[in-house]
Amino acid sequence: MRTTYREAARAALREALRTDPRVFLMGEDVGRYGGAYAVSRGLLEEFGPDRVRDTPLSESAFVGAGIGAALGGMRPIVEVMTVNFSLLALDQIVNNAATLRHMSGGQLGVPLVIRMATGAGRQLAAQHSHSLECWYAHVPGIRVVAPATLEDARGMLPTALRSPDPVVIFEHASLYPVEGDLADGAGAVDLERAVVRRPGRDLTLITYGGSLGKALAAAETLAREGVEAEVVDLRVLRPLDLPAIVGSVQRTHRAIIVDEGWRTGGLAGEISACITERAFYELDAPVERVCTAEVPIPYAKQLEDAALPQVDTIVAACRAIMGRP
Amino acid sequence: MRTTYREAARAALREALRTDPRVFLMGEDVGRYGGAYAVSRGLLEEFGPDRVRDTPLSESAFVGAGIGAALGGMRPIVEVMTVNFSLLALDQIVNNAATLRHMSGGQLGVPLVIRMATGAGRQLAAQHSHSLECWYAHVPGIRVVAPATLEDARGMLPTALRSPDPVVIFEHASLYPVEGDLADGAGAVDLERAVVRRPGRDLTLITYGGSLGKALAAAETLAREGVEAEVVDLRVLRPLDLPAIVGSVQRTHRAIIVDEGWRTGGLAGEISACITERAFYELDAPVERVCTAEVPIPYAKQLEDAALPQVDTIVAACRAIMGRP
Amino acid sequence: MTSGIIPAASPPGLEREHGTALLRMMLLIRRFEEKAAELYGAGKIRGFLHLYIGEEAVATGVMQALTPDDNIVATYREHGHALARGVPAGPIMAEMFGRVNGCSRGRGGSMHLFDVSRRFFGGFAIVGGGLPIAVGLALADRMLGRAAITACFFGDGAVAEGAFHESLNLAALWRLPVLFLCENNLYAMGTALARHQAETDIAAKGAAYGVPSSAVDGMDVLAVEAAARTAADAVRREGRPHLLELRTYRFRAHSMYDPDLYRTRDEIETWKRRDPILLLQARMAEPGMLGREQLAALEREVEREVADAVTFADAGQLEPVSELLTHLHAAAAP
Amino acid sequence: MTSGIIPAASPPGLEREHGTALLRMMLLIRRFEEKAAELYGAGKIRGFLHLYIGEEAVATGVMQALTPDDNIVATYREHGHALARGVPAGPIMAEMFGRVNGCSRGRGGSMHLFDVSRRFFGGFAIVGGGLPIAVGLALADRMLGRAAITACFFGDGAVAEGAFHESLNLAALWRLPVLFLCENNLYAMGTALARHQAETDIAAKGAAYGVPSSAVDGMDVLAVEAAARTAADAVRREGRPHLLELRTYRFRAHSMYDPDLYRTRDEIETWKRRDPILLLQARMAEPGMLGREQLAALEREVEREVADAVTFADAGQLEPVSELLTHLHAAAAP
Ligand SMILES: Cc1ncc(C[n+]2csc(CCOP(=O)(O)OP(=O)(O)O)c2C)c(N)n1
Ligand SMILES: Cc1ncc(C[n+]2csc(CCOP(=O)(O)OP(=O)(O)O)c2C)c(N)n1
Ligand SMILES: [Mg+2]
Ligand SMILES: [Mg+2]
Repeated sequence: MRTTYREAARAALREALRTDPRVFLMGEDVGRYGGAYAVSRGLLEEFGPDRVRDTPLSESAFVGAGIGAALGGMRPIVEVMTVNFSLLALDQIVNNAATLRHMSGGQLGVPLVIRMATGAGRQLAAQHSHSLECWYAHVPGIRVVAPATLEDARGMLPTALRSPDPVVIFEHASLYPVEGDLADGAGAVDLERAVVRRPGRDLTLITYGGSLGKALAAAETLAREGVEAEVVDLRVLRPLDLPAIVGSVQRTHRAIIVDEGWRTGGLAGEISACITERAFYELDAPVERVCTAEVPIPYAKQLEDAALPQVDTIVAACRAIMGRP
Repeated sequence: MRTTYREAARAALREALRTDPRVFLMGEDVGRYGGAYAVSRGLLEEFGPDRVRDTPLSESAFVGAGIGAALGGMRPIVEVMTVNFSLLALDQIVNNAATLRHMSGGQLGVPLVIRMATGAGRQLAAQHSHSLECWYAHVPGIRVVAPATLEDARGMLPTALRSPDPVVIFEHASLYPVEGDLADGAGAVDLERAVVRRPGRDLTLITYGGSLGKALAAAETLAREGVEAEVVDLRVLRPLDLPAIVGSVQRTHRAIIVDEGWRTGGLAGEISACITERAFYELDAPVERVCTAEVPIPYAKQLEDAALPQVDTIVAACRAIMGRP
Repeated sequence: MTSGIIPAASPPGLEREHGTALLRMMLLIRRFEEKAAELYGAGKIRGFLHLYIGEEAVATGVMQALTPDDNIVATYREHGHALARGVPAGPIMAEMFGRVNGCSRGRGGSMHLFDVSRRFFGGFAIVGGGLPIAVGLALADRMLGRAAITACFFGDGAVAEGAFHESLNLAALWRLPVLFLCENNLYAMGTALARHQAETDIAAKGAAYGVPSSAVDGMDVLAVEAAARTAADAVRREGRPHLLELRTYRFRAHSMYDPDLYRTRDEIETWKRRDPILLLQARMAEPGMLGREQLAALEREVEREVADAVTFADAGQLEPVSELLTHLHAAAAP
Repeated sequence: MTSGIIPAASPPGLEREHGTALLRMMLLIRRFEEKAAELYGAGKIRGFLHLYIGEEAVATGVMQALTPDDNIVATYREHGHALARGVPAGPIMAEMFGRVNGCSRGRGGSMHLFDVSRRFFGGFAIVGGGLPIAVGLALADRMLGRAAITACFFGDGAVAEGAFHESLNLAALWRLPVLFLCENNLYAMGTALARHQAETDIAAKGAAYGVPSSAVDGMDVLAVEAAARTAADAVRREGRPHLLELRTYRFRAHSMYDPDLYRTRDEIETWKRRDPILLLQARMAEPGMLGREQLAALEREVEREVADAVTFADAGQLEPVSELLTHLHAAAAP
């Protein structure tokens, strides 16, 4: 079936609302407006205002209310419009959602799904272009996933809703209009494994979310030069699927991580460290990173483009690690 | 002069308030209460309620007000009682303090100093034991420092106050009662360089803040076994002093990072990645990390102790990297 | 919608049995905490310890208005709430000892008491952090068609946090059955109410959200009970929130770290004359209520209960460190 | 303290010159934004673009009450505020083109206009994020003994954020000269006021902080000016905050991405009959004020100004990418 990432995400929401009466969706403008990215368009009409809830601009309260509702037996899907605004709810996520089970000695559980759009690339400037997946991936007690494909946009939500613990889903805003084919019976997928999206023998490109397409495009370019890059889609940012990541690097002996987050203290450094710890003696070159420049994302297109990982910067990094001019 | 870390920090505050009329201190309970950790005790009496301001429990508003006051020509020192509560102010720090200069094309500046206590180890349980320095160190536009010694507790603040841009100072709560000698004329120190606190030829222990003492203690133990560990105190968490870090590793060829933050996505991974990128061919072993277990910090002492880096776990990691039993 | 304080005069029909139960509970909280303070000094209890001494009438009175199906959300100063809700003293003390028989298996300590069987949802130590949780619990009840209400305790200091504002608005907007209970003890740590609130009439703040509000003398357990019943009934009946301000005072320092430099002896002594236990004892001293003997017996009973709690706690095991990661996630992950 | 709306009847003594200036400014904002929308369609402007069309009377009226020393804090919907403050149209347009001659050197775009020479402090795009900044600016003024006030614009949606609550309390508690200006256009994106506020009388919320409040018809620029003058004078005189609600409506969608499915054509058309420009034109049509000819001349003048702004913007250079990191920190670090 020809469809889009947006529609795949919507299909997942619709199925969840249809099949589990405990599921409801809440967030800013998920109802009448149809979702800031039109993901939930039509759901209010189909499921009514009790199950598709527009919230006030109160990120802390409605994320916290999602946690409370999960404690109370519901299966809330909370949409935080974008990761940028999620900073206002971070206390609830870090100090409540992530801690309550452990801190209560196993008495409580928070089966909550939080969805949010992330990423830059649309000239939205410094306050609307964050990629802070790494911060969430730092927090024990939550699972963090980043669907980069239509299958995952369709299939990660149902699995997340079966989790007894909080799951945060990052959807890169640039992916929503992406078109592709989705199998008719497409449904739940695992929230465990990284996946090789393109096999290759010469080096491993590790990435996720909105950067997967850039990494695949870079691999195409490199293939024309005789360099075969393997592209690994992390899919799950916490916990990392280290066997899959390291397994690929053990085959290729070279790794580059492509991450739209700022370089210092981002996820790329973590993955680099993990690879080195586990495959040091199998590396033919130090692990490299292609990340976002350390600057608030500027509005002007040429500046934003220069700040973000791009196909050509990925290609250049690959050439360098291969010792090519 | 015999004194404590707490008194050194207070002396720095007092000097700042005395010498610059634009400086003021604000935060929860910095005044009448004397500061949650008694750092500011006596300052209200000395400088009055205009310059030592007790705030309501409104982290977002008073940190934001600090930013605004800095824009307006003051030199505010904002105390966020602990990093745990700083999550409520993170939006202001990330989206305003860190961005305004760049986003305004250089028109604005935010000469703001934010101080906060950090760290675990006092059985305060999951919500009061965070070490989230790494999150701040991820953000372009701010400088992040962690005084681990009396000299730095005394000397980092005056330098921070001379910065035209925001500086975040992390004081590990376990350090406040630490006693030591401070030179009579002790004053401003740089906010640039990592420092070797103990020279050694066999391996480099890289750490900062509350873990420095543990690393030094581990080095003593190792010295008795004939292993000479060099201990590097990062001091500045953003921007990292990579020449100093890498320089030490180039001498010792082995590195272990000790960090009270959770392992995945923490500062230790970043430093590991940076070392590998710069000194891959000079490493005799992969860079290792001794971090906090990935769990909300539990209250019970034996569990908390088991979760945090300890002298013996550092020693064990050092022995392992040296290939000793 | 008015914030006039409910007259402290207690309702007429106080029964001996009920009065005794209230007194017993307040005494239990008092003695339990006195013991906890002592054991803190002895190093048996560590971390933060926030005593409720002086405020016992609040939790004790409010709990009378709640059913077993109702939810409770409390703060880090919650020993009294846990006890008044019926959580046994032993597991609470054991929790503070960090033992595996503690009500949070030793992982939470004094600030994080949980007892899901009693719908005691903790134990929130980020000021204001419990309010959104309470809204969510009430939302779940409403969506699941349960008749329960959620009682949410917080301090005057929490009123300044954005979470207060957002939560009251959300609860009112969605007409959720939350009973917001502001324990106004006049201080947020060392910061007096008038130095953290521009408008010190807390109950008056309900109007900004169309939330009906009331205030009550929090030192008079009978008044508290009456006010809580009225408010809880309204929440149940109308299915919308209510803000009840309980005017009280803590007799001890904020926590065991607090040198208490910001209040005068005088102020504290004045409030101690309105000790909620003394006030109820006076009332119970009326003929036919509670004699000296009976009071002494009650005291002995409570002391035994506290002693038993210590014994229970002392007998508890330490969680083996191999269990450090247990309960991070549910046993069966997706 | 009352939130009664100031009668829409405009003050009697409207002078020709002043009326013309107000009309000119509203026309400038209108034409400027119409052009911006057109250029957005042409791909010259990118990112988010939030039009102020329909709300021009608010910024235009309020700015009359401010002096050059006063500070302004605005939102992402701030072209009108920047223009009304006197920021030239050229650098604003250039900013939206992402050019180096833009008022933020192309780094900010439509949502982040700055002009420190006019104490125009931006351009805050996290809803509610500007309020604490305004409190801080006012604090600095107070501590430095400056007589200025800080005007802080925000939407009705921002009222639900914790930042609103915390900021009003702090400003009132510390008696800081902040003029809080709520541009109530009845919607936060697609969410109508009554679906995000339990109490829809925004001005009434000042009482929770002891902040004097008022509300005004935000479509009548003369009424806005009068109300803003009264409020600003009070802030200056009493040195404490005031909350002024400006009841207005946006004629266009929330942003260029918004399909505007949540309002009826009818509702929009009804409001358009109260177009602030038409209202003032009607008033100015009185004999001796502004003739047809003069109005047409005004229109031409404004159109030329907008065209010049486009020319200015088009002539601007792109910041070389080698300058990406410039202005991350001040040139001289510590
Ligand atoms: C968000 C946050 N900020 C600061 C603290 C530190 N702190 C703990 S209790 C407290 C005072 C709270 O006062 P109040 O709400 O009146 O409750 P009380 O302690 O008087 O019962 C403070 C400042 C915290 N726990 N959370
Ligand atoms: C904290 C935060 N949450 C969500 C958004 C997305 N958003 C941008 S504008 C807006 C609506 C704001 O409405 P209002 O305050 O009434 O201002 P208006 O746009 O009507 O002028 C929303 C939800 C944001 N920018 N910031
Ligand atoms: Mg209090
Ligand atoms: Mg609006």
